[in-house]
Amino acid sequence: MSQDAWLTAEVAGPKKASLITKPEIADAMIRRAKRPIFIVGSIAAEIDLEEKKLIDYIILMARRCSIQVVATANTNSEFLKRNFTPDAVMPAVDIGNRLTDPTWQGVDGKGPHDLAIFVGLPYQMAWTILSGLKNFAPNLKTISLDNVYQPNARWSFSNISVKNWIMNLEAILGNREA
Amino acid sequence: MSQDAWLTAEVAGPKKASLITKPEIADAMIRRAKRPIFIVGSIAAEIDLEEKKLIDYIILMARRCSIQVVATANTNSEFLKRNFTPDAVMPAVDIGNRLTDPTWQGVDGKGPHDLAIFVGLPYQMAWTILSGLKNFAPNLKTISLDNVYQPNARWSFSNISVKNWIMNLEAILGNREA
Amino acid sequence: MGTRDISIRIKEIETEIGQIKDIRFSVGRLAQETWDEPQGPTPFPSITALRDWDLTLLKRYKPFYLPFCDLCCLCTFGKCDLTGDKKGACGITMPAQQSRIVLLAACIGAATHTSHARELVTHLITEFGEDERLDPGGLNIKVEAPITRLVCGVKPETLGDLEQVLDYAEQQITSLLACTHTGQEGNPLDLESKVFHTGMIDHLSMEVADIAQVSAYHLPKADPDAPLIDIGFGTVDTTKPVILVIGHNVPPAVEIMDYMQENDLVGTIEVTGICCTGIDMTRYSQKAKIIGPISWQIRYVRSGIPDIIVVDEQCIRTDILDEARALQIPVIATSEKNCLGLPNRTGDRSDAIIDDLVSGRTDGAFILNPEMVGEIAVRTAMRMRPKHKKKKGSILSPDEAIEEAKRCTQCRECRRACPNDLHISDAMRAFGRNDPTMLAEIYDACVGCIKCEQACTQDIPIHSLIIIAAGEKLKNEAFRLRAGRGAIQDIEIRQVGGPIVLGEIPGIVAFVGCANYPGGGHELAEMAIEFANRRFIICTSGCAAMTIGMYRDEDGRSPYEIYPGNFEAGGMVNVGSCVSNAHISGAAVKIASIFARRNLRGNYEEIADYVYNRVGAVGVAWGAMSQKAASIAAGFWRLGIPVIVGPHGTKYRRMLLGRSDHDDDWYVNDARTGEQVYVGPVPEHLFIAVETKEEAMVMIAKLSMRPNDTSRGRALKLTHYIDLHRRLLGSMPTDIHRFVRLEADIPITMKEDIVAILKEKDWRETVIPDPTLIQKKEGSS
Amino acid sequence: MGTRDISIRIKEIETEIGQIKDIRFSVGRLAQETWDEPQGPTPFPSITALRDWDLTLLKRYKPFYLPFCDLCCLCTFGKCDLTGDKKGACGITMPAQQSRIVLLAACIGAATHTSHARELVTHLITEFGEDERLDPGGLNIKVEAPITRLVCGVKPETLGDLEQVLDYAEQQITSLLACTHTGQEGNPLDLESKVFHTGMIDHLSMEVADIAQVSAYHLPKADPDAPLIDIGFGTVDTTKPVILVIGHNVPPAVEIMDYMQENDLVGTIEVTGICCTGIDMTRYSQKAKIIGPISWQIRYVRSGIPDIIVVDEQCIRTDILDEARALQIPVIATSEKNCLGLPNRTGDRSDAIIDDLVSGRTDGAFILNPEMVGEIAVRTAMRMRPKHKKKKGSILSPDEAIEEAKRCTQCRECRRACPNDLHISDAMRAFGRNDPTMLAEIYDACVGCIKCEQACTQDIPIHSLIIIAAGEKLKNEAFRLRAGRGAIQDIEIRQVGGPIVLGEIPGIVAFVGCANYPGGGHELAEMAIEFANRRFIICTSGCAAMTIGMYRDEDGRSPYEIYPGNFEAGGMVNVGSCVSNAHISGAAVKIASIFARRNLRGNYEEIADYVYNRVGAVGVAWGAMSQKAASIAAGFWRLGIPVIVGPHGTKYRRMLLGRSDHDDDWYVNDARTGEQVYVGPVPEHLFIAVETKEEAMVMIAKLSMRPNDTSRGRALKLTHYIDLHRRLLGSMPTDIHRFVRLEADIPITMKEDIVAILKEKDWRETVIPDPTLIQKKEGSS
Ligand code: SF4
Ligand code: SF4
Ligand code: SF4
Ligand code: SF4
Ligand code: SF4
Ligand code: SF4
Ligand code: SF4
Ligand code: SF4
Repeated sequence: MSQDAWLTAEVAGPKKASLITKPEIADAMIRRAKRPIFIVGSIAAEIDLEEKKLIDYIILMARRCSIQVVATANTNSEFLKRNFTPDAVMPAVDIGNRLTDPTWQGVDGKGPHDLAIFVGLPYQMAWTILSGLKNFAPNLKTISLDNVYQPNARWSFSNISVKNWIMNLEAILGNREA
Repeated sequence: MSQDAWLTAEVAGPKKASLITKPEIADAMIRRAKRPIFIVGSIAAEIDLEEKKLIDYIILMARRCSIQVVATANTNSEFLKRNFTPDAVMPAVDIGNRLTDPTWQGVDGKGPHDLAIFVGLPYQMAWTILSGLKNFAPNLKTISLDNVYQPNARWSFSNISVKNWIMNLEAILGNREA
Repeated sequence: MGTRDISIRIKEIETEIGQIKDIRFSVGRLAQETWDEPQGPTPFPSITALRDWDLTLLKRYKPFYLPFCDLCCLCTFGKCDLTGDKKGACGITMPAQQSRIVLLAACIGAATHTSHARELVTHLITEFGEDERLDPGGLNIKVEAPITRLVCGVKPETLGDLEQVLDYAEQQITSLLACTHTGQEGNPLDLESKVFHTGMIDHLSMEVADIAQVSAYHLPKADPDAPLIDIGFGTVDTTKPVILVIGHNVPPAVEIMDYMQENDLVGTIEVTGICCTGIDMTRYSQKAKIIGPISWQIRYVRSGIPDIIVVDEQCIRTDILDEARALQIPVIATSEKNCLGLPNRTGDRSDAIIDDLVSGRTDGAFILNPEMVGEIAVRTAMRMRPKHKKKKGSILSPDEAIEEAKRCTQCRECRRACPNDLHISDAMRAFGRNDPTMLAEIYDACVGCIKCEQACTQDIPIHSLIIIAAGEKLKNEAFRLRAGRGAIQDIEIRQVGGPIVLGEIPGIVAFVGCANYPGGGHELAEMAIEFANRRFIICTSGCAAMTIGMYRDEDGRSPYEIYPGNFEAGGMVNVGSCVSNAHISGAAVKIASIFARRNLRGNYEEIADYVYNRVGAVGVAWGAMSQKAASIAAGFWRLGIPVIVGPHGTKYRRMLLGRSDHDDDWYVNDARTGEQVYVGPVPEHLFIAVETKEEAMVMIAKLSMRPNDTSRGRALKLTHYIDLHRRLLGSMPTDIHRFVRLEADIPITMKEDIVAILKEKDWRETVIPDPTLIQKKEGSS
Repeated sequence: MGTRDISIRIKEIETEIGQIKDIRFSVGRLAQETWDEPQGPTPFPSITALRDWDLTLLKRYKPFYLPFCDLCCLCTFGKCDLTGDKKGACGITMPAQQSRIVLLAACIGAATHTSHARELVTHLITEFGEDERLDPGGLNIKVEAPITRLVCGVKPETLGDLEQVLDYAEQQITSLLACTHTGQEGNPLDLESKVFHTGMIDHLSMEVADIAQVSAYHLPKADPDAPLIDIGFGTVDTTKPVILVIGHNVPPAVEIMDYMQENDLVGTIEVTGICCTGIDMTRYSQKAKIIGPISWQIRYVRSGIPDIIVVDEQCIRTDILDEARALQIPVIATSEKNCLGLPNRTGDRSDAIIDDLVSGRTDGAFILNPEMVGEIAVRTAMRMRPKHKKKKGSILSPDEAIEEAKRCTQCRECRRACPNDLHISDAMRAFGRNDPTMLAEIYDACVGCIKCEQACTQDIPIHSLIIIAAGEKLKNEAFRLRAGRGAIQDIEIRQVGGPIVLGEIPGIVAFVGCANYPGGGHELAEMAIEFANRRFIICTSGCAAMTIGMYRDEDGRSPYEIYPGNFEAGGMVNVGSCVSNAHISGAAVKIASIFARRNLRGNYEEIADYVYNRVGAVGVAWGAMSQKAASIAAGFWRLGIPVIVGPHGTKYRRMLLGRSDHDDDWYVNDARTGEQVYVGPVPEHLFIAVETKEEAMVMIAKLSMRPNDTSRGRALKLTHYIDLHRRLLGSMPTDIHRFVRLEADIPITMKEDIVAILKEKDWRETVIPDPTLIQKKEGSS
């Protein structure tokens, strides 16, 4: 599996995401995190993953693992439509900026987040924001759960097929149940 | 094996060298080439590979596979000391430049070279010249035989140990004998 | 620079010391002494003269860095790995490096406008003389050059007077650029302050360029009723010879139209334009037509419609010659800044050049004399016309296109090259099966960059296929755009000044900048319409102005046909080309000067503080792409005007974001009482990229709030904010308590909901101050 | 710009129209009419005025592109993948992108010198008045400003006259920078031509800066016997208070020395300098000392010796404040271009500032008044001295250092960060075992970039350990450097002009540029000595001048003590700081003017053609690193002077290489006969990076050949070339036949060998023409 960026030109620098080669990796990271947070972009509600949308997986994960959720842009509406109320609504760069502040007490005011899970943002926007976090939030772990390689996350899938993606998301969910 | 550049910051672009994961790859490329050429830099005579120097391997290879040799800088003296006369002596960028010219008839005037084998140049100089060839000599194949990853060659070793390097060089030589 | 003088040139003079030829009197401040406004503290400010002001803003709006590369490759010590807390070989840190790149981009942008202004002014002086009076708005405008007055403390009266302003701009840009050298400025905030300075200089040069051309060429002079002109592919009469001009510097296009006028050819030839030259030539002649913004270049050239292409400078595809060559369209390059490798034919006879172009003996010519270009372009177009048989056709027939599509191997390299991640490969498969709908949909969001084609492993001419699939759409591109009106009249400022400053006109929204839209241009038009309906003042310019025009409501009217061109609530004000952007910042400045009677002259900090605290202006550069966009934005920032960009805007390396949750950041000084008063995060951000048009609209409404809003004004602005948030993002915003200062600020219709929220948030009433960020110096009261 | 005038300012004048204050007469060409040289074709050339000349050169020396990145990230359409034949979203190709980056770098470089010159000239005018006469060489110099005369066609006489030259430079730089904007110039060769133009402007501004400071500060005036001054760590008396100045713009350093003079402190305080300010202040006072080039910053600061650091502009480590803070050394920033984030204290009382600095209440101060800086630096140093106890010590004791080394895990990240691939990890292991030799060896080749430290996974202060391991070497750094002499005298030119043009002085070798050496500075000294011994004229400047001085022969003499400072065969001529480089190009130009009596005035092309074909000058920038180096090189290229760089120079993105095997490329016009004559590849390359000092030396000898060489000259040059090739590369060169035109060209001592080669190569005799590349225009004869 390769560490080639999804958009060919957005190549990885010397410091680049490790590959989530199996779902257990992501699962373990989420499990180990004390205060994980989801940053869910507007595309999450557009992507079909067979019968579900990507956002539906996120809601399941957030519920099962008690992950706080920030909805960027109009993703909020999509969550609400699904009877899920995100913990915060704010622009992606705003949450990104706050995550670089070690004194920020998180969306619920209870302490800094230690893991940020990115999903559903436009590729290049996620790329740049994750670059900000890679460089300026040394204590924060980041995962991208999109099915494309995000070099600036700490962990990311490679460019994988939708089928493979679903398998992985299901596995992450399944692991929590087991 | 990774495709990380030896100098950390000289990262590979979207188009980057395939890894010579086993000596047969290099061997096959050399074997298949009609008019291969060695570009041998000044460091080739400095590098100890157990009892030999790197340049000694090059002389062996050049002899056995009838590869034309360009000595850059003062590498020529080192060749001559070893009773080997390179086919040409010229600056690395000069031979690089000529290799981008599809009408150039090669160091012996008998036709364009189809494979350039780089070895023993300062890392960044090889990096930039190979970048020139990658972009502007589409019909030329390039290999780096240094023990470091050269992203701009068509084929390169990964960053490998000296031991591994010797093994590979010996194998390439051995294969020719077999 | 503070002592640069107004100069008077006398060709010949007799004195006691004899006859002297070509004498120039450069009279010290004399000319300016007819201007009774006292000089402020910072005329012709040096690069750190306004540093305190910048740092005041930057304390609120700290950069959030988004490195677009982990490396620096600016010198041969590098590349350097700057990740984490590593420094480069010169000692630079990642934050400083990002600010440095922003400064470099801003310098390129400001240099571009300044050089453009210089070339234009020099040309106009040659043509009209340096004593040609500046007259950007007739009797309707007294403050002819608000930015120049503000920044330089001078009052230009003639074309010649503009030269000293450009001298200053060039000097500043040179010094600013020097700061990016290895081992110069390395403090991130000092670099940001220099970015702001660059932006200020950029607005200065833009103003110079536009008032020069408006004055000399008699473009619409601050005219709200500037004519409606044609825009779009579909407006071109392809039975006539067609000239295409692309670029930003209008003299060659003007000469084309003058030549047609002088030779009775008006109406027999179509003169069409892309980018700002398109805009500016329709300001000169309403017969000229605009094709579209920057992204229309490939599609229009490949349509085969143009018979000749004339390019000047800026935002021109660098492969225009290759594209034109493929269709045997000759190209004339007219700017020293963009020679295209063509032979310099300026010294040759027109007939010889035309023969060479028409015969195809040469791909094109480089001609530095606009008048010659005028003649040659027209005559060549007329002779090319019969030669271009397949005028309406494209390179491929529809069947050929489908055959091409069938060759697709579904490797997806095209999509991996597409900046908007458009689903090209899927669309290609469908098109191969004779279903063009998906590909035609791609047309709407496609920015015409042809990176897909470049990447295609099968060399399929993807963009051509998109155009073919979208054929009908193209033909239907026929809209009306109000020609760029130029400046805002003093009287308009007087009328809206009060309502704006009190917040009762909810804001000025400026849609500006390039066409690198994330999801198609219609989004921009939708935003403009939304806010016009909400009685904001809408200003437009450049590519954004065109894009907004390329939209129709149910009745077939473009936004410019629906809304008036006045600078008033609900107005849709196209100021003009990119350089006309200075009229938008200029309008903000004029509110302080004309409405509030603050001194402008050399008084930057006070005026910026005024604008920042009182004028609810917001810039939106939805498709911002270029270095010019970077410097234009920076000019707005220094005036305290926030700018919103689309998602691609994160590539500008950093945002300037406020922290609404940091209460301490949002105190102002109350000029009346001298006390520090919490005013809430208004405006919350100075530079922010948002993800979708919905988010953008909510952000526009939010960023239009200002500390000086009256309760009535604030209630109105809150209504828009809450309403849009509910409608577009699906819920009440959770930060309302930060924007309500007094009970009276609460919109009546939403009172109950809001009061509940305020209670929950432990809200307490505060006061509305006379807001300023400037600490009065000791001694002054 | 061609009509910019000499101006005379009159403070007050009574005329019939009344009394006018502050009047400035700008008299057209009047002042210049006292200069009887006729104006040439291109005074104040626009950015394409010399395009034909550039393209003539570029036809011979085509760019060989070495992309340093596959991508472009200059606008938000990107990043764009430009590999192979892919174009960016703006249409740009990989070759054009590389040339564009070169242009950007050159613009930064030229802007830096121009802004430097502007700041300096403005300061000197404030101090000495605009009527201060320019006097760069007393009676020995009539052609006071060869580059200015050549480029601008004006003859500056006073400081004030230099302002118009800078106006022009700033205008050109602004336009050139604009060309790098997205969608501007996209033709690679046109971009290269613009690079050349930028380089020409750079030399112009350098000349302005240096003649201004030489004149106003009375620096050595073209003095071959400029004093020998101290250079090196070991020359500093650490028992005294020590001031360190770093940078390029000398006024604050001058004021430091003036303050000491006025207060009888000379001799009680050490004033030490790094980089060009170091050089320039030793031109002002021979009591001042130079520590070393740019790469000495970290090692010197970490030695703890300086009591205060004063920085001005350019090539200063951007982390200087962090490094200084670690040793509690206060820092004064003195340039608007490099504020370091420090508070502006220009308005405060000196006493208060000194108290704050000494007490450590503040890390440093930003002070824009050089005179204030002079006082504060001196007084602070005196008060800091007792506070800095461990003056001679470093941060770590030797034992502590070894403990640090033991922590090394052999991860090799340091080596992977080191630009020179130094074997740091091996050395670290040895040092951990108490063997400092390897680490001390690294010191010799280390450029002090501390990238190793940045990368170290164990946070070992690697560079400090290197310094400790090399402790004795540092202490022994005590050498003598001839202070920068400034320009070359007219009489010197007259004496060497003939021999140079005939080839009988084998060449002028200019060692210039930064200290990014691939294998240590001694290589540079060895080269300089080799060619001085071969009776070339050696010119040095900037960091290269220092590096050459930091070398001793067996008798303990530095090259400046061995060789005379005269511009003559075997001379070792330190012209001065970076801006003094203009005297090197100026000398080449003066050969054409003074010796050959060609008109200089506004006559660039003819003079460049003269220099290119006749003056065997070669620039060597062995450690070229910066953007300034790029623009300086470009200025030499346009004059036809080839430049050799070290291996890091391939990162400048492209070479300009000739093809010796393309016979057609090497014809010149014979001005006597009008015929085309083959002259061989002389000089073979215009810009080339070589790999080792041996290769460099052979290349210098080779590139010193010119078409105009007489047989005697050519035989001499060939002797050097062949001799060096044999000695350093081990064999006879195989291209001798290309350089022998007549039998008489063959060096007698090598006759047999060469004749054999010529025979083998089918050599045929040709003629020695009166060479020129300029095609005479029809009509002229
Ligand atoms: S400018 Fe600084 S960070 Fe950039 S390559 Fe040069 S040394 Fe490295
Ligand atoms: S031309 Fe259109 S579809 Fe192709 S890459 Fe560009 S935006 Fe995407
Ligand atoms: S790059 Fe070309 S072949 Fe590949 S999917 Fe796209 S259109 Fe098809
Ligand atoms: S708006 Fe942007 S793309 Fe359009 S013309 Fe202006 S700078 Fe160019
Ligand atoms: S900054 Fe841009 S050009 Fe430089 S290495 Fe990074 S992506 Fe490449
Ligand atoms: S300048 Fe051109 S090549 Fe560079 S990122 Fe922008 S569009 Fe791409
Ligand atoms: S400081 Fe010296 S050893 Fe360390 S990386 Fe730089 S050159 Fe190499
Ligand atoms: S980086 Fe540090 S730990 Fe690693 S090898 Fe170098 S000195 Fe040792």
